[in-house]
Amino acid sequence: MEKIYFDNAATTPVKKEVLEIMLPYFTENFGNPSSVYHLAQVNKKAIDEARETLAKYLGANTNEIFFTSGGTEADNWAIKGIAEAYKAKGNHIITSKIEHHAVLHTCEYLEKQGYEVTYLDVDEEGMVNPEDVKKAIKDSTILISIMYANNEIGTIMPISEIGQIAKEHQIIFHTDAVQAIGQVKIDVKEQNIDLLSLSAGLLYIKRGIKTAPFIHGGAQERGRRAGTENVPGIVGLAKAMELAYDHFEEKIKNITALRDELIQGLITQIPYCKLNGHKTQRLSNNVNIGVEFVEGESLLLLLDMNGIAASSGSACTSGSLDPSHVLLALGLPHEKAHGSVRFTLAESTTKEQVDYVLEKMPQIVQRMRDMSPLYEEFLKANK
Amino acid sequence: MEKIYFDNAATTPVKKEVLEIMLPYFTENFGNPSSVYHLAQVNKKAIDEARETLAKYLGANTNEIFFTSGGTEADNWAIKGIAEAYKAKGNHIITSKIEHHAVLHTCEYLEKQGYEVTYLDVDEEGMVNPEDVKKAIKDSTILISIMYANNEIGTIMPISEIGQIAKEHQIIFHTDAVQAIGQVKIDVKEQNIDLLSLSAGLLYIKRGIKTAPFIHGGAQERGRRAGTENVPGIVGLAKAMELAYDHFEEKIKNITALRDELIQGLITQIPYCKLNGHKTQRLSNNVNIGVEFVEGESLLLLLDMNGIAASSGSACTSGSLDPSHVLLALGLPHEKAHGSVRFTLAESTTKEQVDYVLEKMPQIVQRMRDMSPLYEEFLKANK
Amino acid sequence: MYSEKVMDHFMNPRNVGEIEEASGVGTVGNAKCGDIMKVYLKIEEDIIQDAKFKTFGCGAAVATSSMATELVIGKTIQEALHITNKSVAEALDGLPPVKMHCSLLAEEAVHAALWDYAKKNNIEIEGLEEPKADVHDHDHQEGTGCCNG
Amino acid sequence: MYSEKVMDHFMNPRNVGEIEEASGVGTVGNAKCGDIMKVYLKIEEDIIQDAKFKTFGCGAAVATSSMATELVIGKTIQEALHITNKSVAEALDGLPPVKMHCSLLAEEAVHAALWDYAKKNNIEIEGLEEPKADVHDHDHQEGTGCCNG
Ligand SMILES: Cc1ncc(COP(=O)(O)O)c(C=O)c1O
Ligand SMILES: Cc1ncc(COP(=O)(O)O)c(C=O)c1O
Repeated sequence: MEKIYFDNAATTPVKKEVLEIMLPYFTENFGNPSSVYHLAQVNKKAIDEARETLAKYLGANTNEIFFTSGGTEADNWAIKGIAEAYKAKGNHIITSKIEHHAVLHTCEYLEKQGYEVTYLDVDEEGMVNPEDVKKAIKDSTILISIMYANNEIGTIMPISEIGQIAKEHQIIFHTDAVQAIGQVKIDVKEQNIDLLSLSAGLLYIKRGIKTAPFIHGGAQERGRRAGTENVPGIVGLAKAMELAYDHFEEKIKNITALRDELIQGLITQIPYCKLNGHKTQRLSNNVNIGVEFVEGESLLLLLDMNGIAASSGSACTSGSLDPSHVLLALGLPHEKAHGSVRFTLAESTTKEQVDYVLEKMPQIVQRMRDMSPLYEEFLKANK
Repeated sequence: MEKIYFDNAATTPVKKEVLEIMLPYFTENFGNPSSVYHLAQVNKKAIDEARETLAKYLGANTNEIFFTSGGTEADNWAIKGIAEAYKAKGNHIITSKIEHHAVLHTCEYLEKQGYEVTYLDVDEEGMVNPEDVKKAIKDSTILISIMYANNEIGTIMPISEIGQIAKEHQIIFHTDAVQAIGQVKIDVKEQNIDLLSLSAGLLYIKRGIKTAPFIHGGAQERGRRAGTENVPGIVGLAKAMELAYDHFEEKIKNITALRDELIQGLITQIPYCKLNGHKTQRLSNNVNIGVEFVEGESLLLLLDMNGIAASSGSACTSGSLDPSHVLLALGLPHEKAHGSVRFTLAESTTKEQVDYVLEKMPQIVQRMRDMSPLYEEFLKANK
Repeated sequence: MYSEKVMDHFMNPRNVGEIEEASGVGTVGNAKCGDIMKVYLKIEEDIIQDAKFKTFGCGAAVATSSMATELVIGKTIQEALHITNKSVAEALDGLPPVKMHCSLLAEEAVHAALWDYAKKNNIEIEGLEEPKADVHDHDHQEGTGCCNG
Repeated sequence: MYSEKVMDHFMNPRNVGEIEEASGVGTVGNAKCGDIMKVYLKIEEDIIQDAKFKTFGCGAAVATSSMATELVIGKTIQEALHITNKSVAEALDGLPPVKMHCSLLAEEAVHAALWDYAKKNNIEIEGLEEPKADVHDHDHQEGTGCCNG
């Protein structure tokens, strides 16, 4: 049986070209980049070049790029770092209800420390309204943190508009772009983004923005983020970025077509099922479908048995078994939130794979509904 | 010219066996370990097994092992996490003057937050006196953090004695074992260690010890450390641990012999030069020599020109150009602290390499002294 | 994550369906938790002749429903009453700790069906208490029988 | 980290040594900073005939000493006075930002040697101020000419 991986938003295989470029930094080029000898300089140069590449794709300057251990750390640093550095100015933070837990739990932590956080509602397609951002601003507001695109439902936020509002009110604007990168074109200067987090991991900090250090220790990353650099990871990230934006328009067109085919196929073939998230302002690789009367984990297990790896909500929370906070924020009742499934496509996704899912999903859903007491009730009530 | 790498305490090449075991987790086994599908379970199992291996070598239980992005994060988490979790109990922390900056700067940060920190002196061989630890304990003491072995001078601390004192006074004991691991046998239970940091990165937290989360977000690491797991890194760490403790006694005997040969050779052949750190309670791979009248960076550059990669003080601080806080804590005057050089050996180090260093070092030092105004003054004064 | 036995009962659940004119029917769990179990029992002469279920829930919920129905078929009411969540979980070669609640749900569903049978027949079953939770009644308390939360 | 020119002057420093009966000698920097530069000048008829140095310091300190002595040889006192730290750094194809202080040290060392020459000969050199820092006098102020700190 063919294995189809449709959870590329959770993790994705490292491309051959990326791994190849990383390998020497495990074995030959292992000198600590902070040292003076030649071997170390090779690594330092590799980091500098990676920084340049990454800066270029973000529209940033190299000295605005800081490497972290991942998206979660970048989010923690951005939010806690600003909260601490600007606490004399105010204690109010604006974010949304559908942020990743790396942002939400950090904000909740700050609430316990005496900060005030406004969690903006989103509309039923998962969109933050820039007007709501504007209305939430107070004198004490020091930070607006709105994700670039949501990891579960793929909705792309009106980042430029929010950036404009932040600029007009002179409030620092952070965006978690972990899911957006490689799928949309980002320009931090044009979009008035002051801080931006990437997975794998990177934090852009605009020149002039103060941030309290988050990880204290050695003088790496110009004294702002301590810890021996993960050279292979950094080099790999830059290469991955290059590949992502190579033939960008063409790739996005292809994957968007496959995405829409999958969405269309599912919602026409399966009754009582609908697309979660926005129809067009949507990541080109994201399909999130709410299927009534079935439960998500069972659905995923059955998909897996059929060789299809998908996810329900975000992978990071599957340990907690709670229904997705994102789907609840869209206004979905619990049973529908539980019955949602996310397929995230990759560049390598084929039409055959999409067709295979379209063949299997209706059967699996029918099988589950046949044993669902909710479906039984529904049928009886609608007889 | 042969290249000799004598900075293994800073970073060390990844062993072939380790890289081989990591590789599949970049490409084939890429499923997010938190997901339900089969591919993810492969990764989950790999992490679980790594956790078991690592727990075994530390004398810990698997549920006491938490993966981090590195030693610096582990130190930050341990110290900030305890400070926050136990602040109702007290605000006093005991550490030493020769800790790594990951510990020191974290403690300095906490001082700004209202904590009180005692930085214990060390003797001229870099040893913390357990009696000093005992004397420093107050009612408000919530944490003792003393490194297992120092990264610059290799001195191995009386960890078991300090652990005993901590236990008797019911104070939590953290040790930074980044440099010690693989070089000494560690047993957290026998040695009464409550938290232990490893590079690459791991934090052992004894069952029952509360720690505030440091990186907030997803539910990874049983809800205590958020962020997508670095599966290749984790798998590699476990393998490296296994290799380090394979034929342990024999390897330690060999490397200790080479270390002592290098120390002996240097201090007999080069006048006005002495060993920094303890003679016997010393990491088997560490040689740190204070050379009078010469400056460290120049020495390193000349060594590098001769194909020898060494370091002065810790690599992590070389960005800052300050003389090493560790050497200053031993009582060395600034000029001697500046003129110290560290050679850290590896399992692969050969007698030929040691001999080569012994051939080159005296020439290099002589050359530097010939252009040193301090040496000129010294000679004139002693004519 | 799941044992082979759990996966087997999930993939090939025994006794899925309804029993027309069942002697007793019990539904427990609720949609908020993400798990609802409905158990149908056919009881004759104090013996459970047949059992069927329908379940909306995770893999563990489906497997425990399947196993619980298997275990009760052919048992007397009193014997069925003594089939605890533990015995269901054990019969499945164990469940992941976060999923142990699911087995409680299966136990409760059987009890609820027995309660329904007792009510219908106006009898009292020794040792049987009124079911704590029902999908139509009220929200589950936190941590009790909530499979997905 | 260093340019090729810096590395060349570090590996093959020009003018290392002492000048016996020098016209002027200047020492700047201090051990705390990790950098001490001593410059010897031989001055005849207002022209710097020869310059030598000894330096305890980092690669940049050695290279700037070497370059500074190269630059002043053959110059008049006034010309030498106008050789700034910037011109030394430029002549070396630049220095890493953290090392720019070192070039300041080289400028100061030349000035100190000229000051010594002026004092010995009881003359005044226009535009020359008393050297700010000397190894025997006092600690360097933070951030001024401290090469390694
Ligand atoms: C939107 C978003 N932010 C942050 C993160 C956290 O990134 P990481 O797991 O790399 O730390 C994720 C991870 O999936 C994400 O999707
Ligand atoms: C004793 C000690 N602690 C902590 C660290 C920090 O570890 P990392 O750089 O892996 O974060 C080091 C690094 O060299 C170290 O030597």
